[in-house]
Amino acid sequence: MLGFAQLFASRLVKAAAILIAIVVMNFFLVHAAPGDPAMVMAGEAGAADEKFVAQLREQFGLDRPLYEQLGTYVGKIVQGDLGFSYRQQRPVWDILAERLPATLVLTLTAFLLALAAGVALGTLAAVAVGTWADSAITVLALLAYATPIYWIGLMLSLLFSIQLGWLPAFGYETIGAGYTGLAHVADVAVHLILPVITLALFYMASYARLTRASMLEVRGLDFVKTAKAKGLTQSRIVTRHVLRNAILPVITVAGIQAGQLVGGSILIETVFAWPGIGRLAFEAVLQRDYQVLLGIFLVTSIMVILFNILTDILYGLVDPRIQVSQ
Amino acid sequence: QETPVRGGVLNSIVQPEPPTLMLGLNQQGPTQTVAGKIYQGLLTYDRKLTPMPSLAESWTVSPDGLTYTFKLYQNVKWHDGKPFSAADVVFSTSKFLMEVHPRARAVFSRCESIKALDDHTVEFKLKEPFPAFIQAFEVSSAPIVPAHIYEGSDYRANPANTTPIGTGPFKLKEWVKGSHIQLVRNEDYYKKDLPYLDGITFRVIPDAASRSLALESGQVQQTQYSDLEPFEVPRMKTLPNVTLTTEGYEFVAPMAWLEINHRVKPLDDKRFRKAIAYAIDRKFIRDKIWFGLGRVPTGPVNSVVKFYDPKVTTYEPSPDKAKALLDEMGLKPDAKGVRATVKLMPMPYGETWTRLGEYLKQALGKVGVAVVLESTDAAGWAQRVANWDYEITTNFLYQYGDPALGVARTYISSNIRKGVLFTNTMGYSNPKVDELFDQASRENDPAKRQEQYSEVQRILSDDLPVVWLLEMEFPTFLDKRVKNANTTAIGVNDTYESVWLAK
Amino acid sequence: MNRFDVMRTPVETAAMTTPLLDVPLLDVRGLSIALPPGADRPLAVDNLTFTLNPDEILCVVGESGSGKSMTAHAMMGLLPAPHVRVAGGSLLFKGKDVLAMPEAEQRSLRGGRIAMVFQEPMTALNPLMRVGRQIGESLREHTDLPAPARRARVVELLAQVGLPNPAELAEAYPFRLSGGQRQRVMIAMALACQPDILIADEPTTALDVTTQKQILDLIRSIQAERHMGMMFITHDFGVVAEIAHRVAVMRHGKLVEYGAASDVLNRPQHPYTRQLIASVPHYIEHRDDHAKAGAPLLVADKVRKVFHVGGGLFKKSKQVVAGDDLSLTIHPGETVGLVGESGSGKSTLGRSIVGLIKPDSGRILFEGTDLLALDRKGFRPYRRAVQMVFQDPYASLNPRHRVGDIVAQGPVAFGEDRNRALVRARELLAMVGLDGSAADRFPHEFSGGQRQRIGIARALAMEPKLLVADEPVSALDVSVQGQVLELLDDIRRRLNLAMLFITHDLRVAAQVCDTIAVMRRGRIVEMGTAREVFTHPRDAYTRSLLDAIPGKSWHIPDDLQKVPAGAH
Amino acid sequence: MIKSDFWRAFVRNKGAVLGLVILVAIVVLAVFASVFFPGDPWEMATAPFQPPLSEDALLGSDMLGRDIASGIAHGARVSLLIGLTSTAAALAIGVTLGALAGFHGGKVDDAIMRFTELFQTIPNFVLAVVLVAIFTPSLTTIVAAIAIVSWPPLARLARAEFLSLRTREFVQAAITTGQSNSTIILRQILPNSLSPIIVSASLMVATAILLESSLSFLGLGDPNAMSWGYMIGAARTVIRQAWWMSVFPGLAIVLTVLALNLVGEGLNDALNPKLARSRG
Ligand SMILES: Nc1ncnc2c1ncn2[C@@H]1O[C@H](COP(=O)(O)OP(=O)(O)OP(=O)(O)O)[C@@H](O)[C@H]1O
Ligand SMILES: Nc1ncnc2c1ncn2[C@@H]1O[C@H](COP(=O)(O)OP(=O)(O)OP(=O)(O)O)[C@@H](O)[C@H]1O
Ligand SMILES: [Mg+2]
Ligand SMILES: [Mg+2]
Repeated sequence: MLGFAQLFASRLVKAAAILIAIVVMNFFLVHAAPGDPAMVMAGEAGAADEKFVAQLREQFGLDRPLYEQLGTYVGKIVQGDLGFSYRQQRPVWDILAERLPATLVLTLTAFLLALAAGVALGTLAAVAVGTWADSAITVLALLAYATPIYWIGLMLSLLFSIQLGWLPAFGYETIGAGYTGLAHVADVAVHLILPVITLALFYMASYARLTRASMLEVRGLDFVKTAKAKGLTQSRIVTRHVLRNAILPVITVAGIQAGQLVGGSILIETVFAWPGIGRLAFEAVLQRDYQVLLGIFLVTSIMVILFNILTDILYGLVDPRIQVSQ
Repeated sequence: QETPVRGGVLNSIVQPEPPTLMLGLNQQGPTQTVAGKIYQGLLTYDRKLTPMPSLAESWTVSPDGLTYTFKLYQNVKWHDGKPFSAADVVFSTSKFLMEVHPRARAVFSRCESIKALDDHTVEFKLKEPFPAFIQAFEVSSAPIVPAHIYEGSDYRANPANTTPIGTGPFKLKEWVKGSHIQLVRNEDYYKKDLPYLDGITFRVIPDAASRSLALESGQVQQTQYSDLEPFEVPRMKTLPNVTLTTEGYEFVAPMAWLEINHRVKPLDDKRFRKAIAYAIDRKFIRDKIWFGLGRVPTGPVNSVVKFYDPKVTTYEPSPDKAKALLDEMGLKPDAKGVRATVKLMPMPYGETWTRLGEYLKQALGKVGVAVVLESTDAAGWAQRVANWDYEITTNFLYQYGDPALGVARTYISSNIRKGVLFTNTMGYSNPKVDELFDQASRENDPAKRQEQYSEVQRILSDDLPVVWLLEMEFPTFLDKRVKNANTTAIGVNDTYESVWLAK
Repeated sequence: MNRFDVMRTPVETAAMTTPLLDVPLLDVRGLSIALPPGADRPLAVDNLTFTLNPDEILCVVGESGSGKSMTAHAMMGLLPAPHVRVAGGSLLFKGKDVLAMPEAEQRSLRGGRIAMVFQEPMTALNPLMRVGRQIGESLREHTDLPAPARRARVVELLAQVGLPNPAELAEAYPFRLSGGQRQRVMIAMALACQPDILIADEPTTALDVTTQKQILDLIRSIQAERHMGMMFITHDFGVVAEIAHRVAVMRHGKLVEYGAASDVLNRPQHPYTRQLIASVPHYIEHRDDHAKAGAPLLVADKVRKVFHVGGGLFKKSKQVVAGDDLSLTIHPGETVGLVGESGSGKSTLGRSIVGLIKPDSGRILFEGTDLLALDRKGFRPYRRAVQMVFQDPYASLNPRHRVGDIVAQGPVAFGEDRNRALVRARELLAMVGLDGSAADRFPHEFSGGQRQRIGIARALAMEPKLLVADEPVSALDVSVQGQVLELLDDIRRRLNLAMLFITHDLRVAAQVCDTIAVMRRGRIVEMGTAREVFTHPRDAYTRSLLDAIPGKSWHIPDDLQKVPAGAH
Repeated sequence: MIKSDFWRAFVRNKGAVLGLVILVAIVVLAVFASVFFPGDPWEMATAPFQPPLSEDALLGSDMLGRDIASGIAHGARVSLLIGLTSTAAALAIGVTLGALAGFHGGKVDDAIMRFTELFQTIPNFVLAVVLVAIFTPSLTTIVAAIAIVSWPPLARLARAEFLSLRTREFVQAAITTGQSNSTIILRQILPNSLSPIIVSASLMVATAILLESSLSFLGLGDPNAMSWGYMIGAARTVIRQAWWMSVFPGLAIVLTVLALNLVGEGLNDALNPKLARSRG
């Protein structure tokens, strides 16, 4: 297990290095952004004069030299302070923290659904290769893969909410309904259905394709021949030998995508008015609230890193070779 | 008239969520709507912009127009129980607002002195006549803040900013960030039996579609300003449970226009600007882009603002006239039919403005003026406009009821100030216009003022420093059970002291 | 005297003494296996008929692609469905047609009554499953043993195949085991249910000679102990000679010769069998001593190379000593053989000489100049003089270039005019026995042997003085192997080339080398003339290598023996 | 020979042929957009909110009366243009870095791979959004942003190919015959690593088109370029009243991306026969 701890430690060091790089990149992106937040606020107050703008600049520290600002920025990030949204007049972290749970609920549900359904469908297709079931799954996966996810979302809500009226078209819960306890959970769950399906479809498609291809490849490997030569039943060969090996590349890709899922959720949350950080990102884009945008950028990067570490651990658990060869 | 009943909570929307409710420090639209129930100004205004009592019970103006004396209501208490007095008014207008409120600073800096004659009388002495002065006491223009809390402190950092203390009919009970702001009745309100409502709750609903749904389902009884997107309006106004009004925005009187940088050729040529005006169909903009919200403007002054005069040069859509003017300027179409190329930077304030940009590109393209659209964000836009780094942009300004407060600032050459937004950023300069605005602002005789403003409107409509596009209207939807709401020129931003809910 | 002349094959004994066994264990009748359209031929196996009796080892021999594996796979129901299928004939196991059985019954035969061991021990085990479990799976499928009993049986089986620490080993993952250990695990797995028939598809090809010998011994003793019928697939006649009772020779899917081992080995009838046997490198028929003339062409002096594998931020890298204190001389016209087991560092030395690897220390003197002291630019002139022929004829030619270009590229890189180089390339191709049109074709249009000729032509185009040949024939079939070796020998003699010949096959080394250096774990343990090394090996390791050569006691029939190259 | 083999393998895959047919149709539509739909796609051709099959607009008109069909045709140009140029840019960055890393190995490889990892850690779409938002949307910034977020997989692929090909014997042979590094990289290794790179590139065009459409959908498109994502994004708010405004451009994206994926798979089958066989 020493190897494991070392692996973990080295991953953390690497993650920290990447994070620092991202933070510095963030800073320069903020400064590459045109315009002056103080000016915007002045504009929003309905009138502006020099004095007002100067006061705001001083308040935000925008009148300091660049290196000093970088120092302050990095120092603050280290303390968990992601900066201040001039537009919302609130610390970025407060804004993000408010939105994160909704996003996590959405993405994790979608991810688990996509993984379970994708692997199941891919396995089914690989086992029934060449049959109509295989073709149907392959075609569906290809379609889901090729369709913009925000468009699927729009079409699903057009069908299930606007035409059929079965499911809520947007939102996280029924506003003002004041549900508590189980009723609240059920309410959120109903609102979750469309966004989760939409977000899951694309990823499900890629896992299904990957699982199928990987299964077909593994199926041709020598040890599967060995298993057959032992007279094992088909189902045991598939589950114990083929699937277990075929799942390795799926884990790798899923690990990469789990982090990227948050990016995909920008679109879904926009379509379904889901009050998560994806939606926040959209609002921040519209208002060009760079502080918030970059905060999201940092937080999502951290999530990618966390998922990568998690994947590595999972991979290490599944594949005994990792601990040694690493 | 029905008899009002007491009780009930009005639900409304606040969007976006205001950063603070301390109205003196922040005057964004949502802050005004909520804090207008907590704080009060000395006056409010009816639909015709005639002053009406608020904290001031009565007032007099000296015949020379230099002295304004306000008599305040008795028995007014701050929400913390401390008595309100003339000293609060003096502190607010002569110190607090002068420090933090740019619009109030512009007005009160015209005062020679501001004095409390007694505990309930305040006297403002002006350096020179400024008849628009009486229009400047509405709650967002001059909110009265408690001196006992702010005097001598760093206003912006005062801890009391999170727990606003006003004199208004409602007090802040709870503010759950991201969810709602709950106001409750001020039991100590100085007007007997008022307010009628037990409270007002403002819900934070960031998503536009959810907001219309909330109104549709009766979860909220009022929406205002940009809560609903223009495209939702035609559908929503057919709902049985709500009424639509576009009144109540007379005080702000927004006017949208095509802002043109006169430092760039050929935009400096008024024939070119006229050609632009002829190329554009403003009715189309009103009907198809704003879905019928707003009025087609005639000239520089919004028709609800004082001294508005419709007898000016107007520009009916006529591509032929536009082409003729361009021909006259010697701008002949090239092989692709292009006479000139201009850059247009639509205001980055949402989809409607984007659509407007697309429309303008198309309409101008038809007469041979090729438009390159430039995409910016709010900060970039503000900076580029303020620093004159643009060719054409769309913009809108509030006119605040009086040309001296909200119109002149756009056209007078003394207000060409680089780096400051909402000034004469076009760089337009006409000595006659400067003179007329200056005279009118100091003229006590309303008839003479009207003459001067009429003349300046005629000159401007011919010089066409900007191309006016739309007298904007905001939709206010009210549930039919809500009575007595939105009755003044400041509409939903007013105190709502006499609003009541039918059972 | 050959032992096959005196020994009766067990099957003959059985047939005579036990008339009960008139039904053979396995009876293959007219078996045909169809390949999908577009394959190199319509039938992988064409009308194959043979029998296998209990307590008999049947060796199936034949070149690559002759259909040996297909036959075995058909018996195990392992044909790659659906595109490869049995097109006709029957496979009778104890009189019952396997092909006509329902799937469930076939499955109970598979692994239960008929078991199989595969060629590639590295890939034949599931990398994610402990080896004990993999063996246990077989028991679980075919017996009613409860789990603890299965576990005990697994350990017992592992002990039987000679693995140390069987209880511990059962808990190991395959990647921790060496190739030989894995092959033992495979055998244990095959034996788990005490099968009647064991099919072994080239089970030793991927192993080193010494390991090969151990595995062969193991298989033979287990077969004898349990009286199993065994079908042993191989292409190595040495192995056949070592273990076979009966031999079936296949070519292009057809059975060309079938009979008792003694007959086939000593009196081959079919021309193809005769050709195969004639190509077998003869053991010990080394050539005469080479007269070393003049100054040495190449001197390797105390060359050392250590590879650092893995390693990172927190990990020390592992060190692999691939070469240590390696010293060697090659005289003009001399062929030095470098032999040793896999991983002993043969290629590392070869590559160091041609400049593909930079050793850590030592000197490599070519005509007195230390090549290792030279920088990139300084080394360039010597590139022409030292050339290399690679092992894999498929990988050593750029598939996207025409053969003419491939041969001409070297000289062009040294400033030769392209057209002149192309003309010369054609001459060289003719010299290595390829016709004129070869230059305009792409490598994939040639067979393995032809490609190796192209590789030789490429090396010769540089007009080298020393040729390093790294296992130039080990990827080729025996018959082709012989031809390429002859070509090399011919060229060597005509151009008076010196050659460093790397091989793991002592029989090949014996045939072509004047001097032999034996390597083990990065060191040269013995170096001497071929005669000395083969007749009086000084090092114990050399002796064990020689000892491990399969089929030593078998002498190729005299009429098929060729005069060894270089022997006068 | 090699070519005809390629075609035979490609044509064997029915999906690939279908994809190619669709793709050709879309390319024709894009190239001749101004012939089929003369004039500007931004032009108000008819009354706003016309449903499909109305007189002046086969696929209906949008909220400003612009012809949806014309928008789709001209949008095809933008989509294909952005897809191709950003892929080309990503290829240039990715293959160069990957080739250098794979060929040189050691420290160079280490440095390049750390850099690549950084870009792989940042969520693609978020980075693209941030870049375009900050550097203001235009065709150039969009192409650059897409290229910046899409090169890492190409670099990894190229590196893997170069790493494995570098040790292949024909490359070693090229070294022993004294060929220069640049000759070896360009003449020996690159042509042999091209197949998987071409396959990836064809799929990347599809991804780039999706990415562009997503950016436009969020309002981060070039305001002067009519694109499919823009059309859907702009129509999103009126989807209750006018489904056709978002449905047709969406179908255009689906068809294009699907076609590219099918062609990509066909290429994969034809260029990497080993994988094709395992597909069964
Ligand atoms: N999966 C497959 N699909 C199609 N053809 C195949 C397949 N496997 C083998 N073949 C073909 O079947 C023929 C017989 O192959 P087989 O594997 O039985 O040869 P072999 O004698 O075992 O050769 P080797 O010594 O190389 O293992 C060859 O022509 C080969 O090309
Ligand atoms: N590039 C390399 N990096 C790390 N280790 C290497 C490298 N090349 C060879 N080795 C290691 O050096 C040792 C000697 O390898 P070498 O290839 O010289 O052996 P060989 O005798 O040629 O074996 P074979 O018969 O299998 O070709 C082996 O343990 C091998 O794993
Ligand atoms: Mg075989
Ligand atoms: Mg080697």
